[in-house]
Amino acid sequence: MLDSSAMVYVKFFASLREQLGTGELQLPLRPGMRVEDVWNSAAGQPLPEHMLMARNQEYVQADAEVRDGDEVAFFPPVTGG
Amino acid sequence: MLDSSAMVYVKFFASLREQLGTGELQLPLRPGMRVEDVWNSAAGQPLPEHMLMARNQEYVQADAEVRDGDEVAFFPPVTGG
Amino acid sequence: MSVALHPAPFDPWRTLGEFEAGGGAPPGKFGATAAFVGTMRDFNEGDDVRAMFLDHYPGMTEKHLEAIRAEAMERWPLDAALIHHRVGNVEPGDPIVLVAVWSAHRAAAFEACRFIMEDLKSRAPFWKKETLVEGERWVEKNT
Amino acid sequence: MSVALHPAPFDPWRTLGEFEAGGGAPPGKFGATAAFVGTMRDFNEGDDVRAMFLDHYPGMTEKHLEAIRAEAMERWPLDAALIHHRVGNVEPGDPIVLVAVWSAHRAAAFEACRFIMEDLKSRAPFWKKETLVEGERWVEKNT
Repeated sequence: MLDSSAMVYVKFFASLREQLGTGELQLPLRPGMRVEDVWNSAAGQPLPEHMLMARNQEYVQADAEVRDGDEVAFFPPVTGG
Repeated sequence: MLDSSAMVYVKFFASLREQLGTGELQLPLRPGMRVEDVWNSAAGQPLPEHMLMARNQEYVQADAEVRDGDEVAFFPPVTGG
Repeated sequence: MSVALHPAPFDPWRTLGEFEAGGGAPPGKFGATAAFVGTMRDFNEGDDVRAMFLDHYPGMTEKHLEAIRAEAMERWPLDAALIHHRVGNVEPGDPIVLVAVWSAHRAAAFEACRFIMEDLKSRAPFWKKETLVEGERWVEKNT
Repeated sequence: MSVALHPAPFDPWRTLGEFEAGGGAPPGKFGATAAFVGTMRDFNEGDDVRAMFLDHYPGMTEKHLEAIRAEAMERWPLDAALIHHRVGNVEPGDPIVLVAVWSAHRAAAFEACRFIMEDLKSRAPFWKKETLVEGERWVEKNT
């Protein structure tokens, strides 16, 4: 049974934000959901190999689990400094 | 025949200057003189192995030739920076 | 401030002077300070660059810089370390990043400063969007 | 001034600001600046150090610093390089040496800065005489 209140907060940055036309969205959390699943629900395109991912502002891999209220972010390779 | 006007200008720095009690002296140039000979004439003690040498403000080895008017300097290992 | 993001232009050398004057590093204790400043150039990848927008991930970017700083403080015997970085609109000639570390001796200072810069370049969540003579582009990846 | 000896205390960070403001490095061209400052500590080889006299060889010291700078400018693609060093009486907390280099990218900047410092430490004609709590001593050799 879907816990209707359980949510995942998704963020996109830089060129990805521009491509997807949005920087933020929310979606319901499904049991056993992983970061990769969040991408598939939110982005509607296959997860590019170079894409970086973070959960609650820390780098994670695509198979990292997602829990209620987590902030999951996706962004291209960084180019700071 | 000694060229009476041919001179060598000798300088000592740092702890060596203190040990020898002088920072500068002149001595007559002898034909075929080398830096090592200048030391022997000026310092009156054997040339310590770690001693550094310069001729006209550029590093040289003990066997470097010395010509009229040259400035020959002797100093301990450097400790700058 | 050991870690700071600057939305407006900042002067890295004055920042270091003020950091030291404010007691950021223990006078008489540190003997070596290594600093690096990255400055925006008016040329990149063969094109003239007129301006740049520096995007970042509010929250994660700061956390990441603090984490790199903490790791450097742990791996080397540092007295202090500082990371400042621009965000927002940047002009050619504007400093973008300042990294500085203080330690007793130069080897640790040089190595820690380089470590922070390399990590920052490869993992700190920043993205550059360049405005060229014609059009804009996101910088693909760091060298 | 790319190479300078300072008989009186100097502020390295202000020196860099003034060097850049005076056009010492080409704005918009350089992207990386690496700087190193060596500062006198109040402790050395297990003893408290109260003061220090920095001896040098007028003429040769300047020549040597200029030669190191020229060699660095030749070996790396640098836009500018600067070496400033104290001479005479120095107090704990006083900066002793400032080395800074400007280049397009960080690898050259870091490497050239380190090269200049290592050569300066091992060959530039300077000698330190420390005043301890009791007595004085010449520093034997550099680490």
